[in-house]
Amino acid sequence: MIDQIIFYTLAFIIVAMSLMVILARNAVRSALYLISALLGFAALYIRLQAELLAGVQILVYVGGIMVLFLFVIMLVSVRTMEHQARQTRQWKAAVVIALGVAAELIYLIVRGGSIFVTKQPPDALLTKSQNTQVVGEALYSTYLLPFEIASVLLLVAMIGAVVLAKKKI
Amino acid sequence: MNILVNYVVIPLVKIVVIVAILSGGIAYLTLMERKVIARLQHRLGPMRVGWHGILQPIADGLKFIIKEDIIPIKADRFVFTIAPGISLVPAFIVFSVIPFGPPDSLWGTGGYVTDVNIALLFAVAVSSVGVLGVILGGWASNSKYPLLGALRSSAQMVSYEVAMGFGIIGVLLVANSLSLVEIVEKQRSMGVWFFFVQPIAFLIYYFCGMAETNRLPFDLPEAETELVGGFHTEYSGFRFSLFFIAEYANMITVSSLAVTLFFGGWLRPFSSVAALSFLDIIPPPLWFVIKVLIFLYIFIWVRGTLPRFRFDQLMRIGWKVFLPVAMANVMVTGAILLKFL
Amino acid sequence: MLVSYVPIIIFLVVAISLPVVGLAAGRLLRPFNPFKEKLMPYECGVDPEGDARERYSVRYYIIAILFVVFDVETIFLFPWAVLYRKLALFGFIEMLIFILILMVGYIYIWKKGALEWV
Amino acid sequence: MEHDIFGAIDEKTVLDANQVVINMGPQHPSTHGVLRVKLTLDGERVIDTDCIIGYLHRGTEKIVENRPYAAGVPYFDRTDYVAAVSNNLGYVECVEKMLGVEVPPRVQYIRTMMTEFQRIASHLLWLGTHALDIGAMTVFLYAFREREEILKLFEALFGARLTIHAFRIGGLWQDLPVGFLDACRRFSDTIGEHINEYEGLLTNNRIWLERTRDIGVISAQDAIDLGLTGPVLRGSGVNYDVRKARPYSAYADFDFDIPLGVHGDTYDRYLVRIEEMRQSNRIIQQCITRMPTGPIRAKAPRVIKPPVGEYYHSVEGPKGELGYYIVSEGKTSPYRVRIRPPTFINLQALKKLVKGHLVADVVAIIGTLDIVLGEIDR
Repeated sequence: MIDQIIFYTLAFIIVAMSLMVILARNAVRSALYLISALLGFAALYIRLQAELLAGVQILVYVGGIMVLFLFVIMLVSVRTMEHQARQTRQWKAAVVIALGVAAELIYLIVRGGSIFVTKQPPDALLTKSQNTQVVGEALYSTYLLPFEIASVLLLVAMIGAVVLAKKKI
Repeated sequence: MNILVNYVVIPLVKIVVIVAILSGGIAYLTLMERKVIARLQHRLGPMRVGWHGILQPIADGLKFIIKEDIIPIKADRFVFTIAPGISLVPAFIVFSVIPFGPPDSLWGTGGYVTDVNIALLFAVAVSSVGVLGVILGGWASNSKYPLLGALRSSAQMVSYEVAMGFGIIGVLLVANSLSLVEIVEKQRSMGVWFFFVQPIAFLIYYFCGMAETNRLPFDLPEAETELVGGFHTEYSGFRFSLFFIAEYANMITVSSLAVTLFFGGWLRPFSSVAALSFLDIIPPPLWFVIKVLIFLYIFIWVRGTLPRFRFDQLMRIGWKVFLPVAMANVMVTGAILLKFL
Repeated sequence: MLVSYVPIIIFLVVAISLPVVGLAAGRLLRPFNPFKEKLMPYECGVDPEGDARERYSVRYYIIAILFVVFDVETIFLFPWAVLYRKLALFGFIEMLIFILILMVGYIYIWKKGALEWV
Repeated sequence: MEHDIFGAIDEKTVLDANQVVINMGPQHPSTHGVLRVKLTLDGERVIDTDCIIGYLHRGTEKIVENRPYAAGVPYFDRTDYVAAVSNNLGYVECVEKMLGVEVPPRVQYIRTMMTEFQRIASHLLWLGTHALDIGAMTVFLYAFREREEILKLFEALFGARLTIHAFRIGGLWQDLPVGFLDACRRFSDTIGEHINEYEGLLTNNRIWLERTRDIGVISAQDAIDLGLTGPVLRGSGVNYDVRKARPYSAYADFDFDIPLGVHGDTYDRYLVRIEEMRQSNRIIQQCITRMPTGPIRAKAPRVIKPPVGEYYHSVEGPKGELGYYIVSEGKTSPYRVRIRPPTFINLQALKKLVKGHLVADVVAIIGTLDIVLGEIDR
């Protein structure tokens, strides 16, 4: 019962904040709403007992990527964006995609939980101070290759940033 | 019912006490800073309000509240209003995971508000949110000096956060836990403070901490002789005081984490030596406070001694000195630990 | 344990209420007397020239991207360090490869001068 | 219609920052008064500077032209208001030169000694504010502690601390008070240690070196071309000091060295000024030991009416060559008075020195020029 209340409260906050992100006219305010939505996700992760993920969410998304976003907003000068028309030519494509997603969601809601495979998390996850270890074990044994590939991805990001940002340096 | 008492009522009492101590501590930290710096400079410091200026922080606080609160006409009022809050709130809630005493202290409720699994990650993550307040505050002012200051300080804070994170990994390799309580317990069971195991990690952590909190010699964001006041130039009255409180709260956070990670938290010196058990007269939370005070003193001492870096030099130190050293420290520690496994 | 996060929520509420209460209480006490000159942005006593929200140096953006990259790298190190005793040599080599790959990028950006604030 | 945010802007400007014009001053903590510098910035790099002066203009020269000669002295307390004694010396000696009056040796020694005290005081103020601009706040208070001692000496002899009306045409207001030379000796014995103390905090400090070395470099030739004088010139290695080049007052009697820099950067100028304080102290010590006795006033006419002509006399002020150009028509007040203010001319170098440096360096460079706006704006 309490579980459900927590979930629906968080879900409401996340959805509301996400809506505000796209409705706010000012890019910095959008960023603010996005921060709130991301924090809501972190709380959701904690509810799912994925504590490490919650910490990572705050550290990387709220403390890292949002800083990047704000820098970018300052870099491209907000004023030019505020005065732009909201509808662009892409609106037809956007409607099609939105309808597709909506159809998918409605289908899932109608069919209900039965189509999802639900599993109780392993006991190790639930006991105290095990979450990090479990994630670590999975990451550094089962998912070793993706982990190493992640480093290549980060490498590309690093080099790409420098190449994109300034060709002459 | 038991859960309600254990996880709501008792923590609430502790939170109120901690917030009260913290607020008072921050107020008196400003007095301590002024007094210590005055000593370093052969002056007396505040002397007028109360005996040796003992009531000065209260007078300052009152002044903040009754000062006019000016919002510049071109500012974004909404963002301008909440930015100091974004700075302040993370600085405070970090203290919910910092252990001030052993788990059996305070009548068995534990010398901390809560002991979560990922306490260290939580502390690092939450303090990384504070930088948003700085950027938003500078941006919302819509004025050149604050904006320059905000960009500078956020670039500085994120740069040093990286090296700081790597410094902490060194400790984690030894401690093998993200729980701050367990990290301290580990130092007790190993009989040695992690400072002696990880001195380089400590130095990196502490210097980065100075940079994170915008203190001299890394106080460029607020460099009053260059950027007037940095990101909070346009702030006045109570809103300004929120930024100010956040900075001092962060100083205390950095010192507290330094003590917890490297100097045995609430443990007395040489906790494994029975011959020194008379030191137990001082209760663990007090040991914690004493250690934190020492680090706060060093913060102030450094401020009274050194000039400040220039921005490019500061970034160079962060990225080209601290970061590689911290990375090397992690790998070397890992290699050495292999011998002991 | 989930319930151990409840105190953090309580702390959050208390921490948010502090500035809110302070600001609200201050509103009753502080004067309010704005006029045009007082509300102008500060620019050393002269009228500001142009707008503050110009575009600023791209370097800040590079720093932010590098920060995110290294931040993610640290995140990978957290569970690794916690689990290090179990992973032992295997873990060490694993992380060595991981860090060496990133080192390539680090040396690249160093050589390219992206860490230099020119 | 496309609405790509980069649409209308070509690639170069998307990625490069706009040039931002930012005002530093007149109300800025480290422009040393009311100097206004308009900086054009690319990011944090300074592309161009523009000095706007005149916020403190009072028309001192014009006022003095409408006063009797003797009444002009106090107005020159207020040009370089942190080095009033040097200003007074220049003006008083210029008028004495016009009248052809020779002042007694005791007067010359006292004047020399007090001027050197003033040089130390002015350099201390420079050191304190310069260090404060770069963030070393303790040096500021240390320097002011010693400056305070000098101001106490001034108060004992002249009756005031800052705007002191130090000298009279033809002599002094009063002789040295009882015990004054002992007080001078006490100060002179300790100042060396104090200077070591400042140097201990700064000279070999890594951060200080990083902040001052190779910052604001000016070559000897450029310095001469711009007409720079004082420590700013000597920091570039040009040996020009009015005290040696055209000795005035009693300077010919004393042994002292002129410290010279090599690189012409902020650090060298710092070293030059620090060493100048030591040399000034040497002069003071020689003054104290060789202080002659005798009258403190020359026979000067009661009503000062210098003969018709143009006169120029310059002294080495703490900040450079301080010259007075006075035209007399044989009346009780001068026809034209013009000061050659060292900092006004030294400030010209700012544009050249700052170009290509960062915002933080602007502050260090303004500090190293040791400007006083009272003198620049007059």
